[in-house]
Amino acid sequence: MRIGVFVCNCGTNIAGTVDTAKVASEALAFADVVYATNYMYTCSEPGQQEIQRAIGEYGLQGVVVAACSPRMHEPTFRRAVEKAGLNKYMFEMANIREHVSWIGNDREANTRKAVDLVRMAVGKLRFNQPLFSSKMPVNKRLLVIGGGVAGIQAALDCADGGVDVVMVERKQYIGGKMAQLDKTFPTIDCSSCILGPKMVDVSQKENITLYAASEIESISGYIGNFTVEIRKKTTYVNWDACTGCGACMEKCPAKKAEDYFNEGLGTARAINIPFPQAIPKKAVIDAQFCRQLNGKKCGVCAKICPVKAIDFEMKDTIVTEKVGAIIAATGYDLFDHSVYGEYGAGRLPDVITGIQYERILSASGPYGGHIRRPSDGKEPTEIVFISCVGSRDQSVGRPYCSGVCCMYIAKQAILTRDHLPESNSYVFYMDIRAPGKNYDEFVRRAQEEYGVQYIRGRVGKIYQRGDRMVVQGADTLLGVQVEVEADLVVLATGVESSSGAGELAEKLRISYDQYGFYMESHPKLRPVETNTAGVYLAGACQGPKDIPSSVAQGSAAASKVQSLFAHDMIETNPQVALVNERNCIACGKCIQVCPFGAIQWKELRGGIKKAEVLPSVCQGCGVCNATCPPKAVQLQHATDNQILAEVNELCA
Amino acid sequence: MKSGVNKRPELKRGNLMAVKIFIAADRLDSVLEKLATKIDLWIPALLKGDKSGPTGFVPYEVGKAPAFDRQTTLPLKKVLLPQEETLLRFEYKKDPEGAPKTTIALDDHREARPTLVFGARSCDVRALTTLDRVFANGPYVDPYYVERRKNTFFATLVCKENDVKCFCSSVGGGPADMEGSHLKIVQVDDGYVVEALTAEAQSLLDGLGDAPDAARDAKAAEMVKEASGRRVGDVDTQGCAEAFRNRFPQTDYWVQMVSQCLSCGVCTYVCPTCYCFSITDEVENLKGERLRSWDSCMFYHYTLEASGHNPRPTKLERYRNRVGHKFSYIPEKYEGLLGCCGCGRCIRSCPVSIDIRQVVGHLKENTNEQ
Amino acid sequence: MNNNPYLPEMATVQEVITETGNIRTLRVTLDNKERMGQFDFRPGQVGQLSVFGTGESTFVINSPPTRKDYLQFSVMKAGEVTARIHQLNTGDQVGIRAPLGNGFDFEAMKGHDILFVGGGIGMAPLRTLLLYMIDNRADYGDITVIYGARSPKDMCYTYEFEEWRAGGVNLVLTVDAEFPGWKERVGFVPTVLSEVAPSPSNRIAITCGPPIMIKFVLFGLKELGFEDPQIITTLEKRMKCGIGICGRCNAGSKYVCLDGPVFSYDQIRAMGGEM
Amino acid sequence: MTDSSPRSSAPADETAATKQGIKIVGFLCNWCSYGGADTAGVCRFKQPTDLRVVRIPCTGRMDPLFIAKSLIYGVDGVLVSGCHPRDCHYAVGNFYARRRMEAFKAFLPFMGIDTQRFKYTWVSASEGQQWQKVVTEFSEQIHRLGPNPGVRLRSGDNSKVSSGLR
Amino acid sequence: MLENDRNQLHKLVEEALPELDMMIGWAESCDPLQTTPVFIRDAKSISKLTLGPFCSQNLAGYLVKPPALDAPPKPDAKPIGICVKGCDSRSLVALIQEKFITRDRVRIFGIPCRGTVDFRKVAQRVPLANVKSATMEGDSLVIDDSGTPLRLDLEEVLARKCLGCRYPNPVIQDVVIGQEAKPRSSSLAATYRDVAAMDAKPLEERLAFWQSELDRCIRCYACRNACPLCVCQDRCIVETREPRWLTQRVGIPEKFLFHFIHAMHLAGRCTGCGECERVCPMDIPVTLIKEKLNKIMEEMLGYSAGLDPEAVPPLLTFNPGETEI
Repeated sequence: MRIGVFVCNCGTNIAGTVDTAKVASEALAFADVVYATNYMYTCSEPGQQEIQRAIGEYGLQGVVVAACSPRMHEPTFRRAVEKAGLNKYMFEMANIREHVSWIGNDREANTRKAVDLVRMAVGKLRFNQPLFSSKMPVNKRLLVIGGGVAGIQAALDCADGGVDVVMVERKQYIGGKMAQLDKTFPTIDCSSCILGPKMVDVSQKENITLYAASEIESISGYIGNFTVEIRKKTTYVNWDACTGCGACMEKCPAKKAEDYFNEGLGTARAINIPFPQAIPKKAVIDAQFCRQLNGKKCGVCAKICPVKAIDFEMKDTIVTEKVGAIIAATGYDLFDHSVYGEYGAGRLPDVITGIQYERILSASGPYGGHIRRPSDGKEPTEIVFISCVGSRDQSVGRPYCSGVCCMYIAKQAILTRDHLPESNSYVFYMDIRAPGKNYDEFVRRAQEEYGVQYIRGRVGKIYQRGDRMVVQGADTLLGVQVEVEADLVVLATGVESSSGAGELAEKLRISYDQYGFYMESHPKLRPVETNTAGVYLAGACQGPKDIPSSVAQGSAAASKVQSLFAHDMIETNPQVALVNERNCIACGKCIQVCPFGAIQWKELRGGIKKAEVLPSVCQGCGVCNATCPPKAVQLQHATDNQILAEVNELCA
Repeated sequence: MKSGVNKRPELKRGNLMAVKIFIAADRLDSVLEKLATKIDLWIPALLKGDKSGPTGFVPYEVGKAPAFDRQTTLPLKKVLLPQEETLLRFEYKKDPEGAPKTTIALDDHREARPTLVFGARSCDVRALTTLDRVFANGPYVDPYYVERRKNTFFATLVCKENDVKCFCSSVGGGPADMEGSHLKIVQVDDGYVVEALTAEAQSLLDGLGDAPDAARDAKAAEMVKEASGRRVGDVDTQGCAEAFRNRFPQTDYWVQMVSQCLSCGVCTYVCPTCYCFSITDEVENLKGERLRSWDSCMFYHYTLEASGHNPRPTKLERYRNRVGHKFSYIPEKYEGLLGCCGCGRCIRSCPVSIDIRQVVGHLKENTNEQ
Repeated sequence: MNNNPYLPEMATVQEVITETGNIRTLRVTLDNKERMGQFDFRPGQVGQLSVFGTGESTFVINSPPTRKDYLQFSVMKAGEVTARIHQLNTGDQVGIRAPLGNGFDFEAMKGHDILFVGGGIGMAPLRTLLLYMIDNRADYGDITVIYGARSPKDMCYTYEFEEWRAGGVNLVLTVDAEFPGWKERVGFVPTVLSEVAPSPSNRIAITCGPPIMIKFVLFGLKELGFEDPQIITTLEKRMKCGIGICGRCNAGSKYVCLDGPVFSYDQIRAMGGEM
Repeated sequence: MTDSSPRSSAPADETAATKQGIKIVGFLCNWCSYGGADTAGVCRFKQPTDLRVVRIPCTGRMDPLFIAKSLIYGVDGVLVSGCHPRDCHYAVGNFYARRRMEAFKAFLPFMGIDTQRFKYTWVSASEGQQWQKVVTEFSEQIHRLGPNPGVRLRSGDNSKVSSGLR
Repeated sequence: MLENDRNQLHKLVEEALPELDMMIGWAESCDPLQTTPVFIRDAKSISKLTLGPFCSQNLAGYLVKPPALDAPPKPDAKPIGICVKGCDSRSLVALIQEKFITRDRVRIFGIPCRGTVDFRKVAQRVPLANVKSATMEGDSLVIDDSGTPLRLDLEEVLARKCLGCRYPNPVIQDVVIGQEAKPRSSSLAATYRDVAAMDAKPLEERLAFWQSELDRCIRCYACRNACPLCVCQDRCIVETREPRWLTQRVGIPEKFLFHFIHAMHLAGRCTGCGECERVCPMDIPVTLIKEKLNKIMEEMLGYSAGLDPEAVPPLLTFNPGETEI
C-alpha cells in the first residue's frame, strides 16, 4: 500500500510543542509510507489541496493526517481524500493536538508520542478496506409518542409539511400537562386558549392519526423503516360511535370516581370526559368505579347512549403502524411530595401541589375558578408557596433544578392576588431561577407590584394549629426563624421523568440518564437526536422544560424529521458489523448481546444457520465483535486486525 | 543441487576398529560435560519437575540429567526440523533520497553446527530415513534440513524395554536397530557401554573413557543380542499401500475408525516422521522474516484454500490422509518405505486412545467390520 | 535457480492491468537481467509470488514462453496475499520462485485439434498455452476457445480477443445473462459447449474454471464423446512450499505443486485422494 | 519450546524501554472518554505523555484479549475508559464491558501479570479535569511499577519450578 | 458392583438402541488405564460399552463435533444416546443452554462417578511401560506389571479435578446407572483449593510458574479440541490470519496469549470437566487456568456454569445495578 502522511503544524498549536518536521521525516521511514510532509494548516483549502495533489502524484492508496482530534476534522479530511478519488475510509487521523501538543510542554516527549501515534495510524491504515454505503428507502410517516404540547407542535409542523403522522397518547385526551394549566407565565395567557386550537388542529388534520388511550407495545426496525405495535387500551366506549354528547356522564350513578384531570380535588363519574375541550372528546369508563363492571347491576350509560357506543365486553386491541421516524415527547411527571414528611403532605389537606393549585385557579376547575381550600372550602387569606420540593435536593435523589417552579410560583402568587386582593402570599425559595425572556421582570413584578413576600430559606416544618397551618422556616438572608400562619400551602413539586419512561426507552433502544430522562446525542450540538438513528426527542422527556422550550424542541425535532424525509433513500453507515459466514459457528452469542436487535439468523442451503447483521439497524458499537468467539463478526473500520495493528505498533 | 544424505561419505561404515568405552553411571554427567565442549550436545531430559512427566530432547546444560529410562514424549525431529525456523529475512530499504521507491533485500544466511544427540532411540533415528527422502532426495533439496542433517550425529540407545504401544519391528526397525546411528549406547547395570559406529564418531569418544572390561562388554553384547532378537509389535504392514487405496472410498470404514478423533495435532507433533510445515511471513515495520513452522494435517486450516474450499474439511478426510500418507503415499513414492517408525507415540499421546495399529491392521480386511 | 529453492528471486512490477472488479494482471520482470534473458518455462508452469511481510501465493505464468518481455500473472482477490498483490503498483518489488510444476505437454498436443473451455479467472492458465499455440500456429489444428464469465465486465483479457481471433482461433464468448451492448452468446459455459459441439476426434480439450463449471463441462465433454485422457485440466490446492515438501497439496501420492498442476482426467482418476 | 526459538529467549530490552519512556495504551470509547481527552486538551490540562490512545467505538467493543495481547507483549500499562454506566452511547455497551473487564482484572494476577498495569474507568466527554486526573494517576502508577517485562523472559530451568499440584 | 452397573448399562442401552441414532459411550482401549470413546449403532456392539474409573473422556463434545462427518443434524433425526459422568453432564447442560443441542435430541445415561484415574499419577508409582492391565477391586486399583500385582488406593491416583468434585452425580439425565455417588467437596474452598494455593504465591513466582509450564506448550491444540465448549474448533482464531491474533512463532508470549484466548472464551462457560488438562501431552495444568476464572465467576457473579439450562452465561448479559462487582 502507498501511504501518505501529512503532519499539521496547526499554526503554533501543534508545532509549538511538537517537532512536526521530525514527525514527518520519521513517518517517511515507516513501511508503506511513500510520502510525508508537514504543513501549516492542513485543514485549510490549500492544505487539503496539498493532500489531493500528493494522492495524484504519488498514487497514494491511503492517507494519514496527524493533526487535531478526529472528532473535529475527520469528516473534512474524508471529504478531501474522497474528492481525490480515494475511498474515504482509506484515511486515518492521528490526534497530535488535543492528545499531545496541548497537554504537555516537553517537546522531545511530545514528538516521540506524535511519532508513535502516526505509526499506529499507519499500522491501522494498512488494514483499512474501502467501505461503501448502501441505500435504504424511507417510509415518510412519523410516529409521535406523547400528545403534550411538544408532541402536538412536532406533529402539526410535520403534518403541515405533508408528512403522515401517527400520534400515540396514553391518556384519553391530548394536551398533556399544559391542558391542566390555568394561565402561562410570563404573559398570563390563558393556557387552554392558546393550546386549544392546536389540539383541535390535531384532531382535524387529515394526515394525523391519533391514538389516545393507547400505548406503545413494541417497536422494531430501524431508521426509515420502523414497525410499531400500538396497544389501544380498553375504554368500554366505542369511540367510532361516541359523539362526546356527555349524556352518559350526567346519568352515571357512580359519582365517586377519581377525578384525575383535577388532580383529585373533586370527583368524577365512572364514565367520563375529563374536560369540555378534551380532544378527542370521547367518554371512557373507569373500570375501577363502574358499577356494571364491578358486578353490580347498572348499565345506565348503555341505555342512555344515543349511539349505542357502550361496550362492556371491550378488550385491548393491537394495531400496527409502519413509520420512518419517531419523536418521543412523553413529557414529565411531578415529584411525589409525600416523602417530605415535614410538609405534612397527605395528612394536611390544605397542603397542595402547584398543579392542584392550577386546577383551583382554573375557571373550568373543580371550584369554578374560585380560590378555596380543599378542606373546608374557605377562601384563604394567607398563602404560602414552597419552592424546590423535589428539586435541587440530593437527599431525595433529585439534585437537578426543575427549571419551571420559580416561574409558576410567581405566576400563581400574582393570580392569587388578582383573585383575592386581600390575601397575602409568601414564597419560601432557595434561589430564584428566572433566565428566560421577560422572566426575571415577571418575578420582580410579583414582588414589587403584587407584594408577594419572598423569603429565602427552607421550610423546616408545617403543622396544624386550629384551622390554620403553621409554616416554620428560616430566613437565611436575615438569619432569623420565620413562622407564618397559613390557610393554604402550595408546594412547587419538581419535575421528574414520566412514569414508564425507562420501559419505553428500551423499546425505542435509546438511552436514558439516571433520572429517567432521555439522552440526547450531544448535549449541545445534537440536542433533539438520540443515538438511535431515526428517533428524536421533544419536550420534557429529555429534561425539565418550560412551554416555549418544549415547543421549540418539538419544532426542532419536526425539522429533523422533515430533513430526513426530504430524502427518498438514506445512506447507511458502513462502519457496522459484518459477518464472515465462513467463520460463523452459529453460536448465536452476537444475537444475544446486540443492544439493537441488529443481528438475526439467516438460513443457508442445507439448513445451515449463520448470523446476519442488518446494516441499517446496526449502530456500530462492536459488542458483537468483542463477544464472537471465532471473531466471525467484525466491526468494519474497527476490526480485530485494525485494533491489533495499533497495539502491535506499540509492542514493537 | 543434489547433495543427498545418502551420498555422505563420512556415514559409510568402513573397516572400523571397534572403539568402545565404558561410562560409569556416576561419571555420565562429567562425560556429557566434556562432550558438550566438542560438539553441540542434545540429550533426552525431563521437561518438568515430575520424574514421570513429559520428556523431550533439549540442549545439554551442565548438571542436566538425561532421561534414558523411557522413550521421550516428544521425538528428536526438532533437532533437524525445529518447530519454528527462519527461512529468510527480508528488509524493505527506503531510497535515501526520499523518493517513494523502496527496494527489498533478502538474506537466507543459515548455520548448521555440528550436533550430537546422545540418547536417541532406534525408532527416532530410523524415522529420519523418511525425512531424508522427503527433504534431501526429491527433485528439490531442502538446504535447511540437509545442512543440519549432515552435521548431526546420533548416539543411540539399545532399547531395554518396550511398552505395549511400541511396534518398531512391524515397520522394519527393531530395538537394537542402528541404521543411521553413529554411536551405540548399551545400558549395563552400573553404566553405559558406548561404541563408535563411524570414523568421526570415534573421535568424539576420544578421551572420554576406557574400554569396558570383559564382563561389562559381555553383558552389553548379551543385551544387544536380546534386543536384536526381540520382535516388537505385530502389525502386518504388507501390502498396506494397496489396501489403503481400496479402503479409501469406504466412508463407513473411516467413520468407524475416526469417530472418536478430536482432530487435534498431538499425533502429528509427537510423530518422528511427520514433517509437514507451514510458511508464514512475520514483519515489523521494514524488517521481517519468512518462518517455517510445524503444521499438522489434522488441522482444518492446513488445506483451507483462499476461496473457502477445503478438500479435507472434516477429521475423516484428515485422519484418512494421515494414514494414507504414512502407509500408502510414501511407500508408493519411495519404493515401499513406510512413513512410520513404530515408536507408538501417537498411540501413547492420543487423548482418546486411537490406535493406528488397529486402523492399519484392518485395512486389509474385506468387510467393514472392526 | 539458486541452491535454496525457498529463496525467491527479486522481480519488479512493470505494469498492472485491472481486468475486472476483483482480478488484476501483473506483468513483472526479474531484476537479474541475465536470468530474465535465460528464463525458460513450459506453458502451464506456475510461479510463487511473494509479497514480503504477507506471504506467498501460487499463480500460473499466463504469458507464453514465446513472449519473454515479462512474466504475467493474473490474480483474483481472495485472501490475504492476493489482497496485498492488488495493492501493488508499477515499480514495486516482489519475489518470484518459478518455474514450478509440470506445465502442459504441448509437444504431445502437436497435430491435434484443440478445445479450450474456460470460465472467469480460469482463463488465465489457458491463456499461456493458447498464446503459445498461436505463436506456433502451424503445429496445431483447429483451435476453439469457449470462454464464459458472469457478465461482460467479469471477463479478462478482453483487450486481446482481436489478437486471438487474428491468430486463427475460433473464439466463442458467452456471459450468463443478457447485458446491454453484449453481442456474443448468452448462456452458461456447459450449455454453450453443447451448442458449439466440437468434434472429439483427434482433439484435446483443456478446461479450467470454477469447480461447478468444470463438473458440468466434464459431463458435456463426455456427452460429446471425449475420453478421459483427452481432457486436461489444472488443479487448485492450497500450497506453501511449491516444491513437493510441505505436504498439504497432495491428492493421493501426487503433489499438485510438483506433479501438477496440469493433469488429464485419467491421471486424476488414478490418483485418488481428496479434491 | 523456547530452546529452538531465538526470539523468546532474548531478554526484554529494559534499557530501551526506559530510554523510550513508558508506553501505556489507552482504549477510549469514541463518544465519552475520547471526547473527555479532547476536552482535557482543549482546556490545556497538562498530562504525562506516556499514553497512546486507540479510539474504539464503545467499551463494549473491548475484548479483554486486547488487554491480554498488550500486556503479554510488553506494553507497560493498559487504560480502558468509556462512558459512565447508563450514559453509554449504545445504551449498554459499557455494562458488558464492565463485567468482562472486572473478571479479567481479577484473572490477570493469577497468570503472574500485575493487575496494577490495567485500569478501567469511566470519563464523560465533559470531564476534562477528571481525565487529567485519571491519566496522571495511572501514568504515575505505571512509572512506579517500571517497564513491563512481559512474559518474554527466559523461564530458566523448567524442572526446577515445581507445580505444587497433585 | 461395577460389573452390575455395566450389565445394567448394557441392558438399558439394548432397550433404548432401536429409538436411538447411536449410542456414545466408553470402550476399553489398548491402554489399560484409559478407555476410548465408542459409537454404537448396532446391538452386537453394545458389549463394548464399559464403565469405571478409566472412563475419563468427556463425551459431551461429540454431540457438537459430530463423529467424522460435519453435516448439521437432520430435523427428523433420532436422538443420540450418551453416557455422562457428573462433570460431563454439566458440559451437556452448558451446550443445551447455548442451544447447540436440544434436550430432546439426547438420551442421557447418567453415571454417578466415584472419580477417574489420572494415568500420570499411576506413572508416578509404576512406569507406564510396565502396566499390562489394570482392574478395580473395591476401592483399589490393581496394576499388573508382570511382577507382583501392585495395589493402589483409588484416591491416590484420581485426577486432580475429581478431588474437588461437587457434582459426581449427573445434573441432567434420563436414566441413572448404579448408586448415587458422594460429592468430594461441598465448598468453594475445597473445590478451588489449587487455585487458592496458587493465589497465595507471590506474583513473580506465579509468572515464573506459568512461564515454565506454558513454555512446554507445543500448540497441538489438544486442549482446545477436547474441550466440549470450545465450539469454534476449526474456526478458532488462534490459527487464522484474519483476524490474526497469533503468529506461528513458538515464543512464550504466543503460548500465553493462546491460553488467555482459550481461558477468556470459556469464562463463565467452563464447567470444569478437566479435559483440557487430561489431554495435554505436555502435562500443563491447563484446567487450573480455567478454574481461576470459574472461581471468579462464582465469587463475583454468583454463577456456576452447566447447572441451569435456562441461565444466561454471565458475560453475555449484564446488570446495570452492579456498580461494585
